[in-house]
Amino acid sequence: MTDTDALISIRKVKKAFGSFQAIEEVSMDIGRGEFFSLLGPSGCGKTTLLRMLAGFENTTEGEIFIDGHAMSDVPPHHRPVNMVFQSYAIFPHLNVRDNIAYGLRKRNLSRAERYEMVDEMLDLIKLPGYGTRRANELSGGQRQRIALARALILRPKVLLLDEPLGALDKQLREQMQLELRALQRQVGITFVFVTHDQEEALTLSDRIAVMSGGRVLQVDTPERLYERPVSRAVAAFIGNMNFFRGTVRRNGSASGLVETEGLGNIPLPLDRLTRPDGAPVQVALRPEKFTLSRTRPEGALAVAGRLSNAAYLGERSHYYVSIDGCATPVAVSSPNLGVGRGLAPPTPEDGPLWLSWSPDAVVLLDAD
Amino acid sequence: MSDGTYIKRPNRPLQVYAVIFLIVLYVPVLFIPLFSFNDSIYVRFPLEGWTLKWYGELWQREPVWNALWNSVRVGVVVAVISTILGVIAARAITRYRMPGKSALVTFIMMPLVIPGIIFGVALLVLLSRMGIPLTLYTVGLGHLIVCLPFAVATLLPRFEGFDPSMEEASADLGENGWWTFWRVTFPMVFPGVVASLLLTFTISFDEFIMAFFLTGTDPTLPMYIWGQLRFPQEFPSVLALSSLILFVSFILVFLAQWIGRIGLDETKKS
Amino acid sequence: MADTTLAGKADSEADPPRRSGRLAGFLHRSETARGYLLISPTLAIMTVGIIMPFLILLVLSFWTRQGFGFDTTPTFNNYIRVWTEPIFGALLQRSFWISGIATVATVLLCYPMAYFVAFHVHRNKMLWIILMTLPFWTSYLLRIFAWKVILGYEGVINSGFMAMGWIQAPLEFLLYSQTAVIITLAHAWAAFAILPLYVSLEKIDKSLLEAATDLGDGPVARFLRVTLPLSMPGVIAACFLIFIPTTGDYVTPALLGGPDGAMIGNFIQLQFGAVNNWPMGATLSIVLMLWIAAIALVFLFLTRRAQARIT
Amino acid sequence: MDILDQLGAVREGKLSRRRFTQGLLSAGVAMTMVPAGARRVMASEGDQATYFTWGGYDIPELFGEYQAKNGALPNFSVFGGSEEALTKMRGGFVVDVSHPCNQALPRWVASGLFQPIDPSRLSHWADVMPELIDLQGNDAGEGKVWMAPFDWGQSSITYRTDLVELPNGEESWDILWDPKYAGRLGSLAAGADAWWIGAIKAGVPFDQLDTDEAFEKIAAVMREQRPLIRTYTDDTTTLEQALASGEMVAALTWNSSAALLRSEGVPVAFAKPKEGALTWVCGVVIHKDAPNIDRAYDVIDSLLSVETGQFMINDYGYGHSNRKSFDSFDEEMLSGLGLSKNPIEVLQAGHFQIPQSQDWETRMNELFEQIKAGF
Repeated sequence: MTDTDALISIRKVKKAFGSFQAIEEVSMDIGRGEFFSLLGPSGCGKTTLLRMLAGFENTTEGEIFIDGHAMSDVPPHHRPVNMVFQSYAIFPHLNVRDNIAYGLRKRNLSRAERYEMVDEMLDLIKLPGYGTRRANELSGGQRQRIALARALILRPKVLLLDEPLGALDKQLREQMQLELRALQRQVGITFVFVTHDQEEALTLSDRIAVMSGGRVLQVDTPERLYERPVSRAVAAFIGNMNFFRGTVRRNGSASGLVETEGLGNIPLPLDRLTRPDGAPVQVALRPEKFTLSRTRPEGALAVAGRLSNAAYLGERSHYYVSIDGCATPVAVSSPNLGVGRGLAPPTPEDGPLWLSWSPDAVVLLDAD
Repeated sequence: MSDGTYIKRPNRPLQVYAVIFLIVLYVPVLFIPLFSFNDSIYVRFPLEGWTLKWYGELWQREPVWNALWNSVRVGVVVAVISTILGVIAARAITRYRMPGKSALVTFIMMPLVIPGIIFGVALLVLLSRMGIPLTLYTVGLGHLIVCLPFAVATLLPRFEGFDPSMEEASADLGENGWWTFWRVTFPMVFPGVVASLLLTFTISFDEFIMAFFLTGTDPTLPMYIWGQLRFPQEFPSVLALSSLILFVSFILVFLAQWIGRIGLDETKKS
Repeated sequence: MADTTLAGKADSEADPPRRSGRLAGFLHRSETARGYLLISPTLAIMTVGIIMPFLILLVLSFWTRQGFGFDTTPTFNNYIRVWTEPIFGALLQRSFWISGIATVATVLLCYPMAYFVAFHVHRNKMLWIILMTLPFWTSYLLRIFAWKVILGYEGVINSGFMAMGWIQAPLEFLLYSQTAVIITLAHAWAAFAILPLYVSLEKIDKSLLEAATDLGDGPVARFLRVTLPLSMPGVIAACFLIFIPTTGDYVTPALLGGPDGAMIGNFIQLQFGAVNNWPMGATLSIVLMLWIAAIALVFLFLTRRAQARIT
Repeated sequence: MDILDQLGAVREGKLSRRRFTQGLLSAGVAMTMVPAGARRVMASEGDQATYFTWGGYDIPELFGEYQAKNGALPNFSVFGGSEEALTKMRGGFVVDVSHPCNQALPRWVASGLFQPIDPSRLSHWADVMPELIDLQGNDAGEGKVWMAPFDWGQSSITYRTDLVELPNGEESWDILWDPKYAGRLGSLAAGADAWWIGAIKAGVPFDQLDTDEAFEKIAAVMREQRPLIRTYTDDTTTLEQALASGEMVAALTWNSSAALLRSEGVPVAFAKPKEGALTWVCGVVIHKDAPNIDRAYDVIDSLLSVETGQFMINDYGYGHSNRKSFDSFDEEMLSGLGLSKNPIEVLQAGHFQIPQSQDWETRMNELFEQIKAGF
């Protein structure tokens, strides 16, 4: 991404609350029109970072640029950003229309013009005719849409969303995710979205910043985050992952392999073995990258184990397979394609099972 | 300030205002202890000299102690009764469906918005028509009526914020109504009970207008002070007593804060 | 109903269920009855303390004083006197004027303080609240007295100003005047303003303020458009809690008001004391109450309207 | 309106139970330390007589004899004006002994609330000045009286000798009507004093007070005075302080104010107005339902004792009804207080209040209150 594309530039930003370091040192760029998510467990600093973008928290060090302007001295009400609050912060003393029109005060619009804009927004968020409802007559999903409309009506350069779907039930949340994504495409505004729900982040985002303990661990597209995490923390946070200890063995410049505890030797091309000979590494493999079979598969990397536990989840099943040299059983996720059509799922009584995988699926991470 | 958020960032003029406000609030009150050390029976500037004799004299002024004791007795009894009635009423209001509930609440709250003098004279007329002599009990009755709305108002939010399923859980675990109240309900509303006791005691202790009409032989402390305002010889002793009361309440409040702080630290450590 | 199942459970374990009396059974079944039973002691006291005295007061207001007793022939004479003699109207007006000014002053002065504690004090909020209410633990009479010392002829203000050369002779309007009554009332009732104001401000969700800022409001606009409207319940409560009781006050005006500071409360008290005309005193009390009710209703109506206008 | 909610502020009293118990503990310690005196009071409460009197008379110095005999002080109840007291007793308030003054005596007696006093039960009765016993309406027949006279004195002007220039070098009621001192004059608030002074000033003889003309004349005088008055008050401390600070230069007071101010070194004099001062006698009466009749007589006897009398003269500057009380004082000192060993001199030099009817009292008070309020 080039600098000209960046709408938001966060440069070496640090934030301390007293002696507590909430943000260690963060630098990143967020592009125009991007749906960007900040993902991490609670307390990781994602909300603090969002609030710094909005101006509710100042930076202890570093600078935030929005559209090329330094934001340090710009108070929240002068920033070209608007926010959808976690609690939605719908003004209880105003009706829906006045809530949505709240920010239009300074725009010197006639009442008719304002109401027209509000009605357009109400159409956009699919709540036409709700203008005169009072705030306390609204459901959670409706409040969320109003909060969205209230921010979007001001056409901000950036819309900040602080876990806006957290308070909704699962079905509504999924529906709102789709609508949110569609809405973002429709209005073309940069969205910065805070969530602790990895699935939500993967579903919605163009790019995701994974945060933990006040640091940004990785900024990448959902696919790359999943397939090529750069650290164990990222790998563990997004989806499930099996980890194996290993050591890099390079054979001159020709080929190389990783010696692992449990999976044996895994040959890898040198461009993926970026570490020196003898370096300790971690080998990470997603559960669905394993294939489970009762006999040793031909021509594939494979290891034998015993089934210790199984869970049937409908579309797929989870199996936990104990293998030698590995303390924890390996998690395997397998689609139930054949089950029910005469093929019996494996049981612990079946005797040894074979796990096989492709070297392409292997992720190499630094040892911890 | 690094840890100030935008909304909460310090506001210098407001801080200055707060300090001035507190000074204005306290200065008149602090004159009371100041003049209790003044070596003159007249309260005026400049002070004549420092003395502790009023405190010594206070020790021999039985009527002062008598009045204080009366006020304490009335205050304690009124605080306890109004809080008990408040607990019962608040529980009834929050727990049961009753037709006309809001009218009831309005009725109970009425003394809050009726001048005390009207209650005073109304009760005086009633008592005199019924031939009931004026005693500390009549003062207590008057104070009870003034204090009840405060007790209910203090306790209602406690009971409102109280999840009835807690009581159901206790019943489910085999406790009867009485023990459920003592083991579940009471501890949950306890802070409200404490607040109510403190508030009602304070109100009764300083109530003058009703007491003025309803006092018999035993003056409460405010009635006694009222009497002494006209007689300067006794007045410095009253100042001394009030300074002591002020001092003791300061100490108690700060002690409570301090103990609370220690308790907080302990819980933090563990 | 939950109760029956619970009762059944307890019974099945221990002795066979005791038959309860018909009354107990009724109470068990009817929530309303239980509720009223619980609240009845409170109601009884309030009835004895409010309704009965008021009825008597009302009856008395239609009687006439006669020597040591009363002429019990009902008559409107007292009310006619209150209506026709200018002194009563003037005293009522003065009482509402003094109380009104004192109320407005108290609420205006306390609002920033409550705001400060609600939004700018982050640790030890409780300590601040206690600090602000502690002065009210001293006797009200002595606080009035202290104001006398401050406002007096050789008082703190006068001697201070004279020492600084700002004034040549003591300011006499400070004491024994309506000013003195207003200042003292404002000081004495500050706690009754601060607490409701603080609670209503503290209850405001901070994210609403952030939302207002985020939507483009500066501090002033945010205060006017969000904070103030949302704290209106507290403002109204504070106004009522101060205005109504102070209109009937007679201690402060008696001690500090001087000849021009007398309020209706003083006159009511005199009717029951020196003037010894209880029926007249009862009439004045009833009239005062009716006026207060009327003013309160108008005030409520106006604030509702104002609030509707803002929104 | 959610007052309920508002007052929930207090619920924020985030006291934990433990903290509260600890608080109670310390409060308990404080409580046990403080009321050593209070407990004595409790012990004394028992069957002692109840004395319903003016504030300031509820002090141990007046009850040496009583205390010696009964081991404790009587119970006290205090009023600020005799009308207030009578109202309260008519409302059903029962006491043993109360304390009216001569001009109210017939009305008190007429209320039927009091019983005659049998002088033979009073050991000091023989020393009581007969002139003070022989008041209008005091004869209860059979040698009994309604009221045992106790204290007497004058209502006159206490003025700052350094700030007031006497008109023609004479002490006169004109001082309280002198526009020169506008805003620096004070007055007792009770019509029982002030109205009578108005009568003296207006030149209305006391035996003609009950006429409409008298009312008009006195009202005119009082209205003339009102704008000059800084404050009307029944609270003598206020007048004394104002005189001491120079806020007021002269005020209508009783003897005690002048006595006290002088003992504090304030240059004041208690005037002997050329028009004559207002003279009064107060005494004690026994309630008809007095529950402790014997102790009631003890109260009266104690009040009539010489020790009490000396205290009254020396500390309060009032006259006492026991002529022996005056023995230890010289004439010059008494004269400074507006007193004399021969009270009849003083009583005759001044204007002695004449009892009026209840209707007159009400009419006078109502009118005077209106005048004070500016109407």
